Amino acid sequence: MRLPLVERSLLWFGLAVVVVLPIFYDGYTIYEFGKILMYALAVLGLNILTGFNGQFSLGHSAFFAVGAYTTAILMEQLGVPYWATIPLAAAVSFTAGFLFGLPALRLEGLFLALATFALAIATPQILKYDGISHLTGGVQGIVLATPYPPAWVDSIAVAVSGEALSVDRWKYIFTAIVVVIMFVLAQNLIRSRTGRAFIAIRDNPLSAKTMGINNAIFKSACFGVSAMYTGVAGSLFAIMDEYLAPESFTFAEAIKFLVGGVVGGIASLFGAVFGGAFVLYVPNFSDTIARLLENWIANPQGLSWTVYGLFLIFAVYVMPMGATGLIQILVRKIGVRR
Amino acid sequence: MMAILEVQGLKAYYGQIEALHGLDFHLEEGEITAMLGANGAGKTTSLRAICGMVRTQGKIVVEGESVVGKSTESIVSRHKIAHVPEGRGTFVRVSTEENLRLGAFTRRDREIEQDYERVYHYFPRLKERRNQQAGTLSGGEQQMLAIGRALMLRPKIMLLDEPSFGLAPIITEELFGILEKINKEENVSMLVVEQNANLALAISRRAYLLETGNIAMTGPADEIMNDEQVRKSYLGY
Amino acid sequence: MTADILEVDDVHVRFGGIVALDGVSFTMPKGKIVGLIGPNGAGKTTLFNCLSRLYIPTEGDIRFKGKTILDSPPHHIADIGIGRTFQNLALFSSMTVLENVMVGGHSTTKSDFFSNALRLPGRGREEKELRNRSGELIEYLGLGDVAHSIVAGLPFGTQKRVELARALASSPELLLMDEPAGGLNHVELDELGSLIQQIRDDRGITVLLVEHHMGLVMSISDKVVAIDFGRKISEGTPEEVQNDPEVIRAYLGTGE
Amino acid sequence: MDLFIEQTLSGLASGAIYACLALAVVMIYQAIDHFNFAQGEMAMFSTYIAWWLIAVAGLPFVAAFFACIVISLVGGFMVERIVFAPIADAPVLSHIIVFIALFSIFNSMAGFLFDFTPKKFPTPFGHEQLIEGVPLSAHRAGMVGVTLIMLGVIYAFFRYTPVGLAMRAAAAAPDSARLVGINVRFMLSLGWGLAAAIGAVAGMLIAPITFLTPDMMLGTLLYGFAGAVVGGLTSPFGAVVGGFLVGVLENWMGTFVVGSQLKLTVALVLIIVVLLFKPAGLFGRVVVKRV
Amino acid sequence: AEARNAPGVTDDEIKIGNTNPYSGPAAAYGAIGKTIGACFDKVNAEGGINGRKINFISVDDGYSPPRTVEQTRKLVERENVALIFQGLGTPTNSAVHAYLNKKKVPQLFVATGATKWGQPKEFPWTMGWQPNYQSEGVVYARYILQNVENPKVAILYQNDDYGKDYVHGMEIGLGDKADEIIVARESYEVTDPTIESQVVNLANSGANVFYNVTTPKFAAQAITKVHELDWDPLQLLNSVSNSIGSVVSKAGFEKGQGMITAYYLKDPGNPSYQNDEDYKAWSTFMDEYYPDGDKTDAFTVFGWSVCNTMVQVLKQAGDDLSRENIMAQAASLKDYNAPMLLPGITINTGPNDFYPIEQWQLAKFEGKEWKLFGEVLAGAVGSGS
Ligand SMILES: Nc1ncnc2c1ncn2[C@@H]1O[C@H](COP(=O)(O)OP(=O)(O)OP(=O)(O)O)[C@@H](O)[C@H]1O
Ligand SMILES: Nc1ncnc2c1ncn2[C@@H]1O[C@H](COP(=O)(O)OP(=O)(O)OP(=O)(O)O)[C@@H](O)[C@H]1O
Ligand SMILES: CC(C)C[C@H](N)C(=O)O
Ligand SMILES: [Mg+2]
Ligand SMILES: [Mg+2]
Repeated sequence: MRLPLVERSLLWFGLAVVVVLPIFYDGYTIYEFGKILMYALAVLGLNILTGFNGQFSLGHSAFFAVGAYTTAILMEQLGVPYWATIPLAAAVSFTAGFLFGLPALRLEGLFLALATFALAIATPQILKYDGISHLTGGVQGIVLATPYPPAWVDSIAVAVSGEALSVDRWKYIFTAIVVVIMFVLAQNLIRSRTGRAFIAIRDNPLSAKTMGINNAIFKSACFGVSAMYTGVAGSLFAIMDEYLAPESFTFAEAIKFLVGGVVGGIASLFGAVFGGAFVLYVPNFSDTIARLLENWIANPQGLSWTVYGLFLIFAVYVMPMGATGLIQILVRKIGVRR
Repeated sequence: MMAILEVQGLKAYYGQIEALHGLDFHLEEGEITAMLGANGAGKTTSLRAICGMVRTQGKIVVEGESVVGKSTESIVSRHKIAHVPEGRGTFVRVSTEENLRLGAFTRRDREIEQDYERVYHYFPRLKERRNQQAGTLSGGEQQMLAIGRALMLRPKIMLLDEPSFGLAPIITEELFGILEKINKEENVSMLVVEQNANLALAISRRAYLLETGNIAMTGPADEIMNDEQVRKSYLGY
Repeated sequence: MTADILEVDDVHVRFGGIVALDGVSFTMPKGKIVGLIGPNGAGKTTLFNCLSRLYIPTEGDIRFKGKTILDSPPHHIADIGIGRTFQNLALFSSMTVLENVMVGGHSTTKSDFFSNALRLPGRGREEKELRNRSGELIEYLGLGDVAHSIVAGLPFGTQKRVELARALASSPELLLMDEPAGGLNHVELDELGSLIQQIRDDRGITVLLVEHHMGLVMSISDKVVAIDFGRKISEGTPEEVQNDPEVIRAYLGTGE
Repeated sequence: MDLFIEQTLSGLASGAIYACLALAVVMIYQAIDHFNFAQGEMAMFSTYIAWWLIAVAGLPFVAAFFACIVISLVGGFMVERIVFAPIADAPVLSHIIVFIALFSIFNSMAGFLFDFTPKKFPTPFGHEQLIEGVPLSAHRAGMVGVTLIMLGVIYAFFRYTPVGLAMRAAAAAPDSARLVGINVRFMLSLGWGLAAAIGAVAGMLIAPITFLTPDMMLGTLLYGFAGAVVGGLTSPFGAVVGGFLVGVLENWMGTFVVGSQLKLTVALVLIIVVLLFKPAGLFGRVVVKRV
Repeated sequence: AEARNAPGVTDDEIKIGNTNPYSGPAAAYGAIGKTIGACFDKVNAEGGINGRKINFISVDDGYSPPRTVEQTRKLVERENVALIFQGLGTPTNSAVHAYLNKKKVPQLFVATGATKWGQPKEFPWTMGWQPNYQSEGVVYARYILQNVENPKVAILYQNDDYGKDYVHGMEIGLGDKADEIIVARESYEVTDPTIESQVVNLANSGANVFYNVTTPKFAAQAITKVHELDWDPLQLLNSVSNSIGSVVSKAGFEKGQGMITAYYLKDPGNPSYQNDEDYKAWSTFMDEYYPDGDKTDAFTVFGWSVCNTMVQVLKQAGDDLSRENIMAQAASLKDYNAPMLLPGITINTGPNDFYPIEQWQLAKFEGKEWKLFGEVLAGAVGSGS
């Protein structure tokens, strides 16, 4: 549902502030903000598929890996500059998603869940496979070169602030630019003929067909777009952490995206940002909380996942429709009172 | 005769929206009462309210007991209320016969078997389709199934939401004959929401006319039938 | 004489042991309203599903404007010019009325993926044009008040009208209507009747109407076809079919 | 002995593990119309309870076995009541998040309470070869036997009891189910309870082979899920066949086709190929949607 | 000297950071982190090191490299720890390897046996602790060459860095003949429910040596399955899983007879240490500071021993607690006899030797315990010598 104009502009303004503010920080803080945006993009990818098209995926860690490895391999094997790998990673992950989407077409609901679940489980194994380990680095993973800012960016930074740009800050700016562009494109797509077709297929595939929508193409394409978003996120991840290994792309990662999507609010672009923050902070926060229990329980470190689980349940209780749902309800309540 | 169902000041809500604005109506034991009204007037909502399927305010008393706040399943099983819902509510994945069996879910007596035959006798089409997945039945077949499933309860009260919906004329006519018969023979009280006002009024003793969540008119069926407005809007002559 | 826009030629459909259509043949003259009647389970909806290519006939052919539709995939049917409404409502329940109607116009627009993502100027024009056209249809069907409501909570009869608007949005030449009168009272029925006639007269759309409401069918149809057990049992003017003893026996009954 | 036969036998033996869990998957699917990701962890936790009853509380195996089933039944019932009742109206994706939450909680609680050292879980059947020279232990045979018994019980439950039918109805169409007097909440809770109980049996059968650790179900669940899906989610019989099939297929792939590194991947691809041709699984009832 | 102190060091505190998998697939290793925490509690209770208490901040990374990066950066940049100690796992440590070296933060005594942690030239801020997996593989290879006639080796290994390192060590040790001698290799994934199919294949390969490179649960499964198949090879069990309490006793002592393994630490499950002073000190520590800990779990011994090594380094550093000096002290351990190391095994490091422990002793399982035999051996892969 569309929010009224005032609320919508406020939301956009708030979002702009959120994206720009971190630039005043440096080091770990700005790194964290960058990761939030990166996760938001990955979550958005899943959101496009599940929220708008009604297809379920437990396997998006695979596309995250495709993007990340495309970037890493291009950088390390072919010496492509990091920024130039992004469009290539997008293309490769789109293709991977589209191709996976083709057979997935015939599978619905839980059957698709199994296929994607299997994909997630198989991903680390495939990455480790001896036949391709000369490319993927096998179990060792790949250490990437540091993405230094281009000289002209540096000179602007010196001109403006008097000091050179730190790598962390540059990584954030770079990430933010990519993520904002991707979000705008997603917004355009969703609010168009294509987006309506995605939703129509979700709501009623048979009548969508009767309206002239080629379900097969749109569903596969949606899978492709979704994979592309998550893939670009993976690519940003590789650039940001400068390291990747098969263990970075386990089933747990796919679950992370799903949690981010649902907690943020499925079928919502803004929800993805909330979801990104949730999946980054909450596990580490749960760990902190668990360790605080030390005064009452011996060795509570092991309870971090219990705390995390309780957080999830709490989140669903408070926001059964995700953060976006909660905001909509609040806006409506305020609206009623006025 | 006493009222088996008594409703006073009934308001009903979908989220923030108030769909019924304080209705008073009742159903006497052993009678058929019709409920008429335009599209969106609140007929379906009234029936759903009785079964505790929407959030309500006001008094709803069945057989002398308040049912407000009770769960749907306890209301229908305690008072033997069979509700033929709008949209039929078919259990689409199981067979026709299993749908009927589910209709008798709360019964513990041994006459269930013969009641299948009764339903099949009324709707022979269902017998032909007894092992077919119910979701693949035609619209009208599913409507017959919804009515058959309701009969399987051997109800004391029937709430029928447009029972003739999607039925062929010949079946519609038979249906009202069946309803009348069951009403007479088994003393089942019926509240019938119907667009086919001619037939509904013909078997009813009284009728209510709903307009946008309010009761606009009430009285004996034949009086209503002679009302100018009703004739124009609902009877077509 | 008008040319036949649709030819249904000896169509058979079987589901396992069940014979749903058993050699139905009839034709539809262009620009007319044809009523299709028959007992429950006679195969009317099944025939509709064949016409939208959701089912494939086990035997027989269906020709639209002289060309078979059986080799077109279902999503081309709207393109060819056949639109439909559904017996049990098949709206996009999370969308607003306007959005539903705009999806109905999917086949009349072309903008692709990239132009949509990049908001290229061409697609903006197309989008605006579709929005305006959909808005007009919504007004035409008296749905202006609810244009921006989510369809899920609307009354049944209103949803039926949304279905009609959505079907019209593809600018069909042939419109298939499956029990549009369900849940309507008498006044509403009369309105619907005139609306269908208007659709035929103003827009030149041919209508195939399935309905159990005899008052409606007999008053607006130019021709009526009756089927039973998947076979045609009668065909002709409303009067002829209405008085056909076979139709009375199988379908209408003897009561008034 | 011929490697092929040996791998087939070994596959059937692992298949029995998957079949057990697949039955629990089918049970929960019938009850909630979905798949519970925490199912494996719940089974694992039940098995720890049984282990505790035997190793710490000193109960004899049989007593602990049945006590564990009862505790799991009640536990599953309560989980549904406590955790899911308040969010009954939330969309299904929110429920999935809660499954994930339960997964985390059971997994970490097990590690916290019982630590991570592998525990030995007893079997009443023994580990000796049943027939001299045939590499099939008595426990495996016993496991197949118990799985078949469970299958019979579950089949009868769904086929012949009104509760079985009502449970399916409640899951698929809750509003209509209420209208015919079915207590939908109770059915959901009961489904959870039964699934937990079946899971407990599966866990207690699996643990003597895999050893009891908090992560013993992590991978097993995928296979159980695959078994259930291949067999057809609506069919207990299919689940068992599917479980065995997955076990054997995986071994064949690993031994004769691609080697152990990719055997899971290839086995899963095959399963998906099967599903492309039989989208409802081998024995699942095809639900036709019509308009 | 004060001015040069590392961040996180004050007059009465030294902050030490650590990442451990307290959740996820490797959570069993969390016992190491917990033991170290308890060990520092003991150090603090006894007055700390040169009057400074240890503030040990151990956080969960779930064995996921991205989370290791997040948590490590938080430890370094928010918590201002002086150093990172005993981060666990190869992929996880790899993820912060470059970062910590760039930041010049000591990454001390990482809890993994990969060979790459001993490169003082390229990574002067990173040091391992345990003997590396490859050298253990070499030790077994030499044993085979000396003791088995016409050896044919079948390998079961975990498909990750750890497993592959062990396999590689075996290959190095067997030298030119490796390809001939190794007749079968099968890998498994940590998510595999069982490894039976793999063992069946290995048994069918006609091998007379079974090289078992698995973690505890799978080790117990494999030992059981070998027995069930009536296969009777010489079994070489990697030290990761040689715990009597958590592996051999679970599989059944009768199935373990004659197995060979390598040790560098004392096995707490071995009854022969009951009167050993070293053992008693550990046992008392466990009872007092980590009563919930599993005393049959070899990880608790590991944690205790490595923690004491850290304490030794800090003691040597005295009041000069700059990062440079901490690193320098870590690189100048001379014949340090860490608690619970086998007799004859000591820790030695130098500016060019970043491999603290490089010795092994073989043991054979007899009755209910491992019996050490032969000399203390040096593994010789990657070490400076
Ligand atoms: N699920 C719902 N959510 C929101 N509003 C609803 C919902 N169901 C019904 N309403 C609203 O409640 C009012 C009464 O609807 P109701 O369905 O009771 O009417 P009705 O008389 O049965 O109409 P019909 O003849 O179309 O069946 C309508 O305004 C309708 O829009
Ligand atoms: N997918 C299917 N599988 C099995 N039987 C089917 C299927 N679809 C339709 N049928 C059967 O085919 C027959 C024709 O159904 P159809 O829906 O065409 O009837 P109809 O004429 O539209 O009836 P109504 O007036 O009740 O809507 C029915 O008896 C129905 O049970
Ligand atoms: C702690 C070790 C025994 C194992 C760990 N998997 C590693 O990476 O090296
Ligand atoms: Mg209604
Ligand atoms: Mg029909």
